[in-house]
Amino acid sequence: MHDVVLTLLPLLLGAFLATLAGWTRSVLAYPVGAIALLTSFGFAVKLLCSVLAHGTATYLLGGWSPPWGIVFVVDTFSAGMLVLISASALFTFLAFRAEILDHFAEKSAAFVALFMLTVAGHMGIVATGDLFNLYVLIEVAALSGYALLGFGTGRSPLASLNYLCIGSVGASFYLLGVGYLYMLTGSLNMADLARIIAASPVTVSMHGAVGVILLGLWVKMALFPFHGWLPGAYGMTSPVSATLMAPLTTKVMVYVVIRILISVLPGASIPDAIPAVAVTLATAAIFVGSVMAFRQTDQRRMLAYILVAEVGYMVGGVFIGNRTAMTGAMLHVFADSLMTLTLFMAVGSIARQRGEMTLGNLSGLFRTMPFTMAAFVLGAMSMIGVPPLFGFFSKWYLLSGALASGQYVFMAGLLVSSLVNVVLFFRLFETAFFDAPGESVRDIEHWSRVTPLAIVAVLLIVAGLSSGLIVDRLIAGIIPASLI
Amino acid sequence: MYSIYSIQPLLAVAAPLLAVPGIISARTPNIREAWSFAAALLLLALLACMVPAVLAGHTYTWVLAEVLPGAPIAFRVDAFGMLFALVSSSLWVVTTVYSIGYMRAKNEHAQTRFFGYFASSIFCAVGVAFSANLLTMYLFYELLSFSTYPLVAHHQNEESRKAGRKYLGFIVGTSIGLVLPAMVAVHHFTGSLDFASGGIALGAADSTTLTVLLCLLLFGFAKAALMPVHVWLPAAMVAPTPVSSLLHAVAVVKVGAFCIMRVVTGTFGVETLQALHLNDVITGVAAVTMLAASLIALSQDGLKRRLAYSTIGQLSYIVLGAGLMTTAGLTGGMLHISMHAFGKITLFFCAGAIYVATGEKYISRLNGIGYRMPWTMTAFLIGSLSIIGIPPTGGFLSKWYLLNGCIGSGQWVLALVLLVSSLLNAAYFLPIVYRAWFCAPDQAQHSGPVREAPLACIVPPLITAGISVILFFYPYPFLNLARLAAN
Amino acid sequence: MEDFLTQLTSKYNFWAYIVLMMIGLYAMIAKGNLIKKLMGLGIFQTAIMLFYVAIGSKAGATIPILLDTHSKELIDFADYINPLPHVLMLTAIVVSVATLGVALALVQRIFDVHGTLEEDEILEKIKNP
Amino acid sequence: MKKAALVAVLLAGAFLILSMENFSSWGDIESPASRHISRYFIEKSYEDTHTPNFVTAVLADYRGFDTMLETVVVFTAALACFLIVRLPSDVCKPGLFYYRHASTGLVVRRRQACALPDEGGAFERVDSDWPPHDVVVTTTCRMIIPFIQLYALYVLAHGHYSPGGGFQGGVIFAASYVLLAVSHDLRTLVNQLTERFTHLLAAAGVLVYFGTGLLGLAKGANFLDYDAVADIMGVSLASGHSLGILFVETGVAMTVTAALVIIFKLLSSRGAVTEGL
Repeated sequence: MHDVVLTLLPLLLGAFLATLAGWTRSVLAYPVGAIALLTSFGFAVKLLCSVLAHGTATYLLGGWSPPWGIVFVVDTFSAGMLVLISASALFTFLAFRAEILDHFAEKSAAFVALFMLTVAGHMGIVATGDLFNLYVLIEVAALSGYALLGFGTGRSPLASLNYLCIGSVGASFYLLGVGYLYMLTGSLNMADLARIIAASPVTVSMHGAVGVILLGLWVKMALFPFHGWLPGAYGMTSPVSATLMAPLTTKVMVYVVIRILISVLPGASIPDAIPAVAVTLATAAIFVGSVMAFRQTDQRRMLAYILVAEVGYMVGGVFIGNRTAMTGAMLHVFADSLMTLTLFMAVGSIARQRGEMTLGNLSGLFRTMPFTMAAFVLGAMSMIGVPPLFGFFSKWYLLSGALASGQYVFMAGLLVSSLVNVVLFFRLFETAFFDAPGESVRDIEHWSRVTPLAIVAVLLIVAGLSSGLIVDRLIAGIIPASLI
Repeated sequence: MYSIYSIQPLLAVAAPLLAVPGIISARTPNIREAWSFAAALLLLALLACMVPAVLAGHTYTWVLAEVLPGAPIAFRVDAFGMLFALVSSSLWVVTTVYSIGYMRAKNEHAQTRFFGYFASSIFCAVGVAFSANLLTMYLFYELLSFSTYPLVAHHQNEESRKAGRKYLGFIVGTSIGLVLPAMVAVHHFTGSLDFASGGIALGAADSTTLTVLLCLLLFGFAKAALMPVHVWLPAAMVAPTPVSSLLHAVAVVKVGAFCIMRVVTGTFGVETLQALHLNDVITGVAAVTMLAASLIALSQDGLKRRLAYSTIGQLSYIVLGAGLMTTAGLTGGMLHISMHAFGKITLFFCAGAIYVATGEKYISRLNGIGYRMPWTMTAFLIGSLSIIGIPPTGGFLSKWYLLNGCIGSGQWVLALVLLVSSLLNAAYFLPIVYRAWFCAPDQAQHSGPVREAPLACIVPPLITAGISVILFFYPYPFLNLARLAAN
Repeated sequence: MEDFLTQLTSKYNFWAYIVLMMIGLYAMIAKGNLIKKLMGLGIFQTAIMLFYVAIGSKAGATIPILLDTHSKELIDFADYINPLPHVLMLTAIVVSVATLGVALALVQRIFDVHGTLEEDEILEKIKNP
Repeated sequence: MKKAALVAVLLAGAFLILSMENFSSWGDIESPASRHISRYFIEKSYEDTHTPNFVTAVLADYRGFDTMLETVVVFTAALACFLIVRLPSDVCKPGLFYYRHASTGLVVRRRQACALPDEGGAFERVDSDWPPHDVVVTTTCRMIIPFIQLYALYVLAHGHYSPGGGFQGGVIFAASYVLLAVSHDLRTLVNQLTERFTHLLAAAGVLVYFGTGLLGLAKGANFLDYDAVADIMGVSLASGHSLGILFVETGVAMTVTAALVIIFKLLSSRGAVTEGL
């Protein structure tokens, strides 16, 4: 019964206890974090099972029923997201144990606490059924994220400040839009809002509210042309922060857009301009992301630009406006998180051995780190869209949906970006395959890093093969019947 | 005629993959190669179990996962797939023997990787053969592209890096850029990708769309090396010879031709294509490729490059068979998969044997080599005859059926093209034989006593050459399968 | 025109917030100094708070604290201004303060690393170190 | 750049002005925002929580989860500043530092400071670039500070009946410490509130809030349901909610005080904490 909130509470408790531990018994901070993540993951899985068995779970925080109190509403899609987020955080936390303890040294307790908080924030965003609570959770996730991303080498504070400014503006626009909706309806609860909006006449201000909310979320999710912060923020920071944030932030924001479209505005008539603008921006994001990724020498920045293109995939799918494309976007939220996690984890392991991630620095990796590279190849293949990896199937739905709606440019964008990904990744693989490793290279592959990475990489195949199941059980029931 | 739901197809597909962990973990080279043999024999045994039922007209099916609506990952063993799987797997055994001889004689590096990826390539080829729908076929097709990349780039030098780039660029570029959207469109129009669904109904899409789709699929399966997407094949010849012989004469390229044939018969359907006269597109492209490739082959001095262009030409025979849309034509096309496989692999084996024994790669330097390597060059002669289509070799039979198909459907031009192409085949193969036997050796190392390549490099070409001859007299397993499939 | 004037006069609170917000946004985009950017962010966020608080206003109502706790009469909601926007903005204010704190911390680090807070100078230094 | 910014801003402004069309007028009682849930809060919250201040009731009870997260945000900000600017303890701070030997009066000069010498020991830090403390200022502040803190506690405790509450009280409390640092110096503040203590206090504050919420879970109710408080304390439901609000407000005040002091110490000393201003 309390499973919904119990996915979140261990993380918050973990953050507080890790801070306490940091100033008393600092060796305890890491185990506390690991236990918190593990507990949260356990409850998330339990929640997913119970949601699959009994349908949407609702939790009244403080015992106040909506619309007066705050509720958590977890349907199958959000339960899946919760499992995904907690799992990816857990794997990151386990795989980067050495970094967290060495690199952050005496700050490791604070780092662990912020790690828990950002995960809790993202999970809360997924679970909440209240628009204003969503804003607070966005800020919890973002604020801890700024700190995690800002702690790094020379340029990371600037990149993080840039992210902070843009992210705050995005969140503020979202807040403004929520204010608009509140003023027009008098409610903040998603289900209540949906009821009122469906019953009230369509007005200009309502369109304005939808526009402002979406604008804010687009800014937050780094949709072109608001993507400026992303490559810097993920490309400069410590590998562990990048690995934690990259699979979560943009995907969770896409989740929020989907949630708002299907839970708050299903009956509302969204002005035609918005989907048109969104698909155009999404297509532009795909092209710009691919081209910019091409021009990067640093492989982490390259991955970050691929993320920009991936955001385009998802936004395009959401706004194309048919069931198939929406399915594709929702599936891609899962797929993209998983493959981003694989790639960033692998790159993090490599960066620890090799330092700078320029192409020239990656020679002979296939020989020195075969397992890490095998996982990296799987992640890359998924990004390219090779069956039976997960990335192929979401791309399939997106292509199919785009074709059904006649969005040929978007379709071309998807294909071009796949092809560009082939070039990008094989450029890296060529270096790692053909060039002999330098004399001084002493790469170490430790089982504690390889195991989580291997699990995630294998998950890409497993999830790909069960994508039919995922669509049936988690996604199909969520998309409103009005969307054909 | 019934369908047997059984896990056997999956087991057969997975059999080569089973060898991979063994190959990687083996302590000594002998144990490693034993794994390859074990997997190959297991695969053959599994296929043999299914052959009787398939010959009786039944099919085996197995669904692995329901991934997309109307397009699960599923396997189906029918006559055509069985034919291709039999060819690939039986030649895998022979090639493994040959690889052992070749790789050890040349003292190649990274042999474990080589055998590992070799096994996984066969896995993909069998997977393509047993695919029940376009999606499954695409899956294995893509995996095949990526698992042959390390083989093409085996030498890890600048030349193989360039070849690898070209290879991937063409193969993956076309499969993602052309096949994927075409597949999505087919799924959009028909709601299914299954080969047995009878193809796209005539009214589902207008003829322009169908033409575009056909072209996308025709050129998208670039492994079939239709012009102008054939460029990768000559480039891929930098790979070690066992790779060229099994993959770039049999498994990989025939996967391309196989896919085109499947798509033509299964996805579009003969009726639809004939009604829209789209078969002319197929035969046209095939005829042009056939002649052009043969002409280019004439001018090649590199032995393997000449063989590669010959392969490009011969693959078009198969595509031509698909485009003829008659029973005889289809039979011929399918039969050509096996006949050409045995003939061409013999030639590649011989080229490799020559390279191992003498280090020669160019035709102009092969004068009088027949005296030094009589066994090899005998096998080479038989292989050439089979490719040209002169009895008593298997190549004659497939060409006979193709010619019958042309004449039967009144396509006299195509019949003429076939004959001219065969003449050209003779024109680029017989000079090599002539040089080998009738020119005085101008290289010192070619004269003197008989000094052949190691035994493991000699026996395989002799075996395949022998089979080429036997197939002329006893073509029944393949012929029956092809006939069954064509009907 | 009349229509426009009514718009202007009856909803002047919204005009005010929009103007303030745009000032903040302009400062964030156009100013090169990082501190000024943060000031712009502050103005921007404050404008939104103004907007919210303005939603809560009611003509003739008093602050949202119950005047007489012992009265048995039904409380008339028209007597007190809307408490909810105030609640929400208390949260938003705290969030913006916290954001500002983190931002200032980042600015300090940036100054330590680059020695300046002018964005163009920093970019110049990154390009030609 | 500036022109582009102007255009973007004007466009955004025009968009916002256009979307104003259906907004309620200033002070409109009948606006949707003033009815629906807001009306419920005004009419029912005293009954539910025995808290005359509607804002406090909604903040800490109906939307108590928001407020907990808000406290978490403050806590996060403190941790974030710590992570970003705190210098590692083994990094020495460059500059000129003077230390006076207490018994002899000799002054020692050092070019950099790694850690503060023990204040209770033989050496005392002498500020070189800081004017001598003004007796008037220090004395006045020393006298005022307790009253400020008392007032902070009042604001905290009286949040049920008048504008105030945990955040406001916490901020005032923190301000008293800032005044201490400004009137004396940072070291005086650090001696009063060590880094360790402030961090523990911040975590303890959120834990108090969190623990109040957990009481609900422990009693089988929902998280943050103050019915459990009433149950444990043996009072009526509404009084229990009132008490629950007081508990969580106390937690908020602790965290806010600690977090603001942490941030102030870090920012004013550029991460060294021991030295600064």
